[in-house]
Amino acid sequence: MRPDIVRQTDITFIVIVGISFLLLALVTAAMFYFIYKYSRKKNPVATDITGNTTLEILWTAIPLVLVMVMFFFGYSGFKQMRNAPSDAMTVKVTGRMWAWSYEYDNGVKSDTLFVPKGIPIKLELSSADVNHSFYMPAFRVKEDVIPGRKNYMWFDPKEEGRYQVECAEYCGLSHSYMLSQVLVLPAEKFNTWLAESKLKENADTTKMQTDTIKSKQDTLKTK
Amino acid sequence: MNNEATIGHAHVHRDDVGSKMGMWLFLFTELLLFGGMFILYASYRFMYPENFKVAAMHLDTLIGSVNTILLLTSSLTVALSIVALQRKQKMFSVFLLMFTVAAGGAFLVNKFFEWSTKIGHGIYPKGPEMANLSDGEVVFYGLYYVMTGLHALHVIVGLIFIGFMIVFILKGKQTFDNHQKLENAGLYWHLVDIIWIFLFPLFYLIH
Amino acid sequence: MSENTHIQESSAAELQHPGYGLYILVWAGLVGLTTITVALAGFNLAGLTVVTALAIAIVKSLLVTNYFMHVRTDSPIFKVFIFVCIAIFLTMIVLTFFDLTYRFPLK
Amino acid sequence: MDYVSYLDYKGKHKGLLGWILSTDHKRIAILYLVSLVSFFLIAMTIGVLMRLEMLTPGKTIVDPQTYNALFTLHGVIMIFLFIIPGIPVVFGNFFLPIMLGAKDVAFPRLNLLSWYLYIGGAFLVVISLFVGGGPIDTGWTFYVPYSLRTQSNVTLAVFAAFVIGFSSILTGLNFIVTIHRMRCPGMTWFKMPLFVWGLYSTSWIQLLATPVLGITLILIMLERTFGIGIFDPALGGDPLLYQHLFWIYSHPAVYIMVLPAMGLVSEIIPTFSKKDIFGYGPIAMSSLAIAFIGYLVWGHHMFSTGISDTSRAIFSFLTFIVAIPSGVKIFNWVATMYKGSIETRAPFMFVVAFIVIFSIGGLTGLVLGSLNTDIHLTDTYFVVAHFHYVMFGGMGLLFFGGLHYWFPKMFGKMYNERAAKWGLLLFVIGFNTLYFPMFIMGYLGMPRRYYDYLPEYQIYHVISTVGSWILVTGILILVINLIKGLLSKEKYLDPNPWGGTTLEWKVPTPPELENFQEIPTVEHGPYYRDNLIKPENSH
Ligand code: HEA
Ligand code: HEA
Ligand code: CUA
Ligand SMILES: [Cu+2]
Repeated sequence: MRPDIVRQTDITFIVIVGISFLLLALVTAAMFYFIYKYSRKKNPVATDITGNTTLEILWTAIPLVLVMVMFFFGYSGFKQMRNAPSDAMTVKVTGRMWAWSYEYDNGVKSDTLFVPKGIPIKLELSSADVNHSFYMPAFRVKEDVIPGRKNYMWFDPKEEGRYQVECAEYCGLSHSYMLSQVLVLPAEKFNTWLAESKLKENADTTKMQTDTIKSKQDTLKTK
Repeated sequence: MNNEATIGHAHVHRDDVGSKMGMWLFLFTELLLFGGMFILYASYRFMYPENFKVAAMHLDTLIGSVNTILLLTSSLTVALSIVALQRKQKMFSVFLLMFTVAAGGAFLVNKFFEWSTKIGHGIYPKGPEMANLSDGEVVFYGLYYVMTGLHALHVIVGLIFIGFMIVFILKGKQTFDNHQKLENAGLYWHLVDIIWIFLFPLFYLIH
Repeated sequence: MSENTHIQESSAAELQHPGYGLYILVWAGLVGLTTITVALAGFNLAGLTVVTALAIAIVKSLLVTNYFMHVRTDSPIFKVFIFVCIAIFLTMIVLTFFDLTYRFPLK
Repeated sequence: MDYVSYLDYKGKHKGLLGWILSTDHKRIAILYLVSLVSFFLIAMTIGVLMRLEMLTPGKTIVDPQTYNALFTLHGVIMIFLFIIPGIPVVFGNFFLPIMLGAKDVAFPRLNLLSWYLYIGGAFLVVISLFVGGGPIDTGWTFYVPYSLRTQSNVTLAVFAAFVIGFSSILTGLNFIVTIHRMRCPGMTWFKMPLFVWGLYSTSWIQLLATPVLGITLILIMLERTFGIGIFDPALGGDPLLYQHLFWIYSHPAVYIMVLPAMGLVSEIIPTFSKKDIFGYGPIAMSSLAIAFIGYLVWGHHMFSTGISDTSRAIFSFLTFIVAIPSGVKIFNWVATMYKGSIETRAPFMFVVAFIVIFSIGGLTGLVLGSLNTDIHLTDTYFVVAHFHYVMFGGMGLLFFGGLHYWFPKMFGKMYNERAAKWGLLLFVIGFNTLYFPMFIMGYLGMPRRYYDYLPEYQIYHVISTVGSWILVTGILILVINLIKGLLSKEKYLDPNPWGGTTLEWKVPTPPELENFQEIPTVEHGPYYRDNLIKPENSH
């Protein structure tokens, strides 16, 4: 069984929010109860209590255990995110202001991420200009795209469909328009697409910007 | 930054320890200012070990060593000037401080020639030589200019402080039983010295 | 906790500065260490170059702080301060290197 | 009356000069208060404009470039000009010396210089909007390489932040020396009010973390001006090192924001519970612990940037640890109310709201501290919600709480308490309507710093925007109420309206120029009361 990142992430979220909610409820309830029970009217003179070592130890130790549980959930999910399965297919992703482009092993380029259903995809991320971040909310994964570095991430397209890709690291004027899509196709359909695109010389690739930006000046006229 | 807290019309008791504490805390901020640069230096050295060695070869160890001795000696004379003042040898104290100023000045002159040579060779940001250098060397020289430049700026500030101290001693504002300002100026100068003690091996010696 | 109670103790502690002799001795030590570190740079100590150079620099700075800056004889609170400051600086470096070391694995 | 209050005192200078040249810590505090509140209102107005823009997808009121400049300015002003100086420079300046039984801070002139640096920095921010490439559009984090490439006036803006940082350092330095050297006879470290402990911890962060930001900002300026290669990836630099240095400061900075607020909570709760605080030692030490551990967790802002997996795990682990001392504080505060004799006056209600809202913010911080959830949530509105809960609902709320608590002491005037409570209620309702939907849309994948968004998020944006209007109403009520109190002719000279036990309640209202005719001597802890019932199990 391949690890299920989406599920893992949602479980971690529920665990942490669950524990948090209980603690919050406890604290809030206790506070309002005290305010009601020990109001000036009901309890005109306060009792001189200045501390209690047992309690201090308890409310240091118990939260410590709780956060270790949280850490454990987060960490084990994270390890899966970082270990791409060995049978993953690799796609190169390039971010530039303000578009994504994808390149497949056979040299086909595209501006929509076509992937075959059921095969894990490893993405190699690089940037042509400034920082971006490749984010697919539906798959609960994101990784920044940093110039001068190669980052990676992987995901598991289980269901056919269209999913949103967003740029999540602020990158200037059209940051919010730096969107793209993942198109999960049945394996045969994907293979046909890949082969046909190879023949058609990037036919499915709408107006790719191929100029990598070399000079430092003028790349970023934001006005 | 003064030991006399004057509010309205009343004087709070002079607090030398408080004043010194203030100075030390200020030195910590200076230390962490350079600390940020040292973190960068360490990181880039780690990323580009070979390039750093190559680049360091091109710095003049002799100038660096002479400058180290100059700063150490100027630190000594500041320390001595405080003793002299405590022993009521006012003019000797002034003389020692003047020596410090001279040594600090000589340090800056050396630095000036060192930078000019490098710039003469086209090694400066956006300079003609830079395009031929590896990434690591470019970063090395970036750090070199920023760190030694920042340090030189501190030398200048330190010299101004010490200049003021000379005036204060001559005017009798810093005396054998009231010399916290001189102590503080001294502390600052020693810090400048300490920073150089680290800059020197990091830039000139690590071949 | 007595370093403050009130502000009276000012200069008494200050007066026991060492004499000229000690300072000159410290200076001689510093110059000596400088010579050593420059001389060592001529040899190829491989991985040890950085370590020795930094070790010598640390010794030198200890001399300066302890003697020229009187930390040795001052109130211990200054030692505590310096310790805190250095400790925090070192944690910054160490934690940064947890990233770098594993990001650019050494060959 | 045999004393002249600091408000009426006539010194060398008259009128306005008597304020802007005064080295009296109380007058400096008022200077700060006025300047801070002005910037706060400006930045809040920008916030409301941003919400208006987000009401509908596409263009609502401004174009993208303006929006990018707006959130940057909103962030920069809120962070550097309001929330970081915030409580220390206003209430710290005013009350620290009084609470310690001192006549002033250790370096009064340096204190005034700090204010000038603050104002100078603010002035530079304003200038940066109109010269060069126009308003900065990088976000308050100034990430490279975008900040090196953009045409907007980053150089001047980061210089402004540098100057303000310097002001912050000097305030921290001043407070540390004051706390070490100026405590009155009998005031040992563990008899200091907890607000002072909060300030003490904060000051150390200001002192030791700010310089790292300072040098980072200077490097950006140098790179932009001279093309020196330090961070620029085109010149061999590493953009991630910039982020390391930035967060080495900016994470500890979030504790600069919240520790003084927590100190204030520790003042207000015992005052209105009419009893000693529960767990003085643990609360004091947890401030130091937060300050120290706060230096170790900055990497949690970089979980998705491609730093090494090892360091992500370490930073996540440490992030969870830093939550423990915050929890200790919360539990001790609630325990203080146990068997108290609680008066639900206005300042106390601010604290009640604080405890709930801050806890929500802090607990969602745990979601972000956890590795896999953060990777999903980082740079989404979930983060925006988190930090508004902790910053605005934490420090911002307590800033108002502090104003209501110390208002009579500072000005010798009183506000209408009913109005204050109504304002607070609207504040709380508006606040949650505004920010809670952001958690949801964050989890659904709405990235932050987005000028435009996909239609499926609109419903949350609409709720949120409506919330901002309710919040505005609440804040307007609070502010107008205070201003009306201030302007009223009626004097309010009760030195101790709430029955507080710390030293500031033992001096006349408003305090006189040098606080004390005679330096007091302290015998008991700060919250000691001798009229309490002894607990049954105490003998
Ligand atoms: C006042 C400011 C403030 C405070 C106090 C905090 C407090 C905390 N913050 Fe927050 N944070 C910010 C301001 C603040 N933060 C800002 C401004 C950002 C975004 C910056 C940007 O990118 O622009 C941010 C971002 C941020 C991130 C990065 C998100 C991202 O970009 O991906 C993370 C991740 O770990 C985080 C975590 C935490 C944690 C764990 C705490 C903890 O300290 C919280 C501790 C408190 C509690 C836990 C609640 C009380 C406790 C209990 C009720 C009981 C105890 C319970 C247990 C321990 C289980 N914060
Ligand atoms: C203390 C900190 C603080 C506070 C109090 C606030 C307050 C508010 N903020 Fe926040 N905000 C930040 C700090 C803060 N913010 C930071 C650091 C960022 C990140 C920036 C970045 O990404 O770089 C941010 C980002 C941020 C965003 C995300 C932008 C984006 O990512 O696209 C949004 C969006 O809604 C927002 C909204 C608001 C709103 C509506 C308020 C409201 O609370 C405002 C309520 C306003 C009022 C109640 C005004 C009342 C008064 C008047 C109207 C009277 C005016 C009168 C005169 C001027 C005389 N803020
Ligand atoms: Cu690309 Cu944001
Ligand atoms: Cu943080």
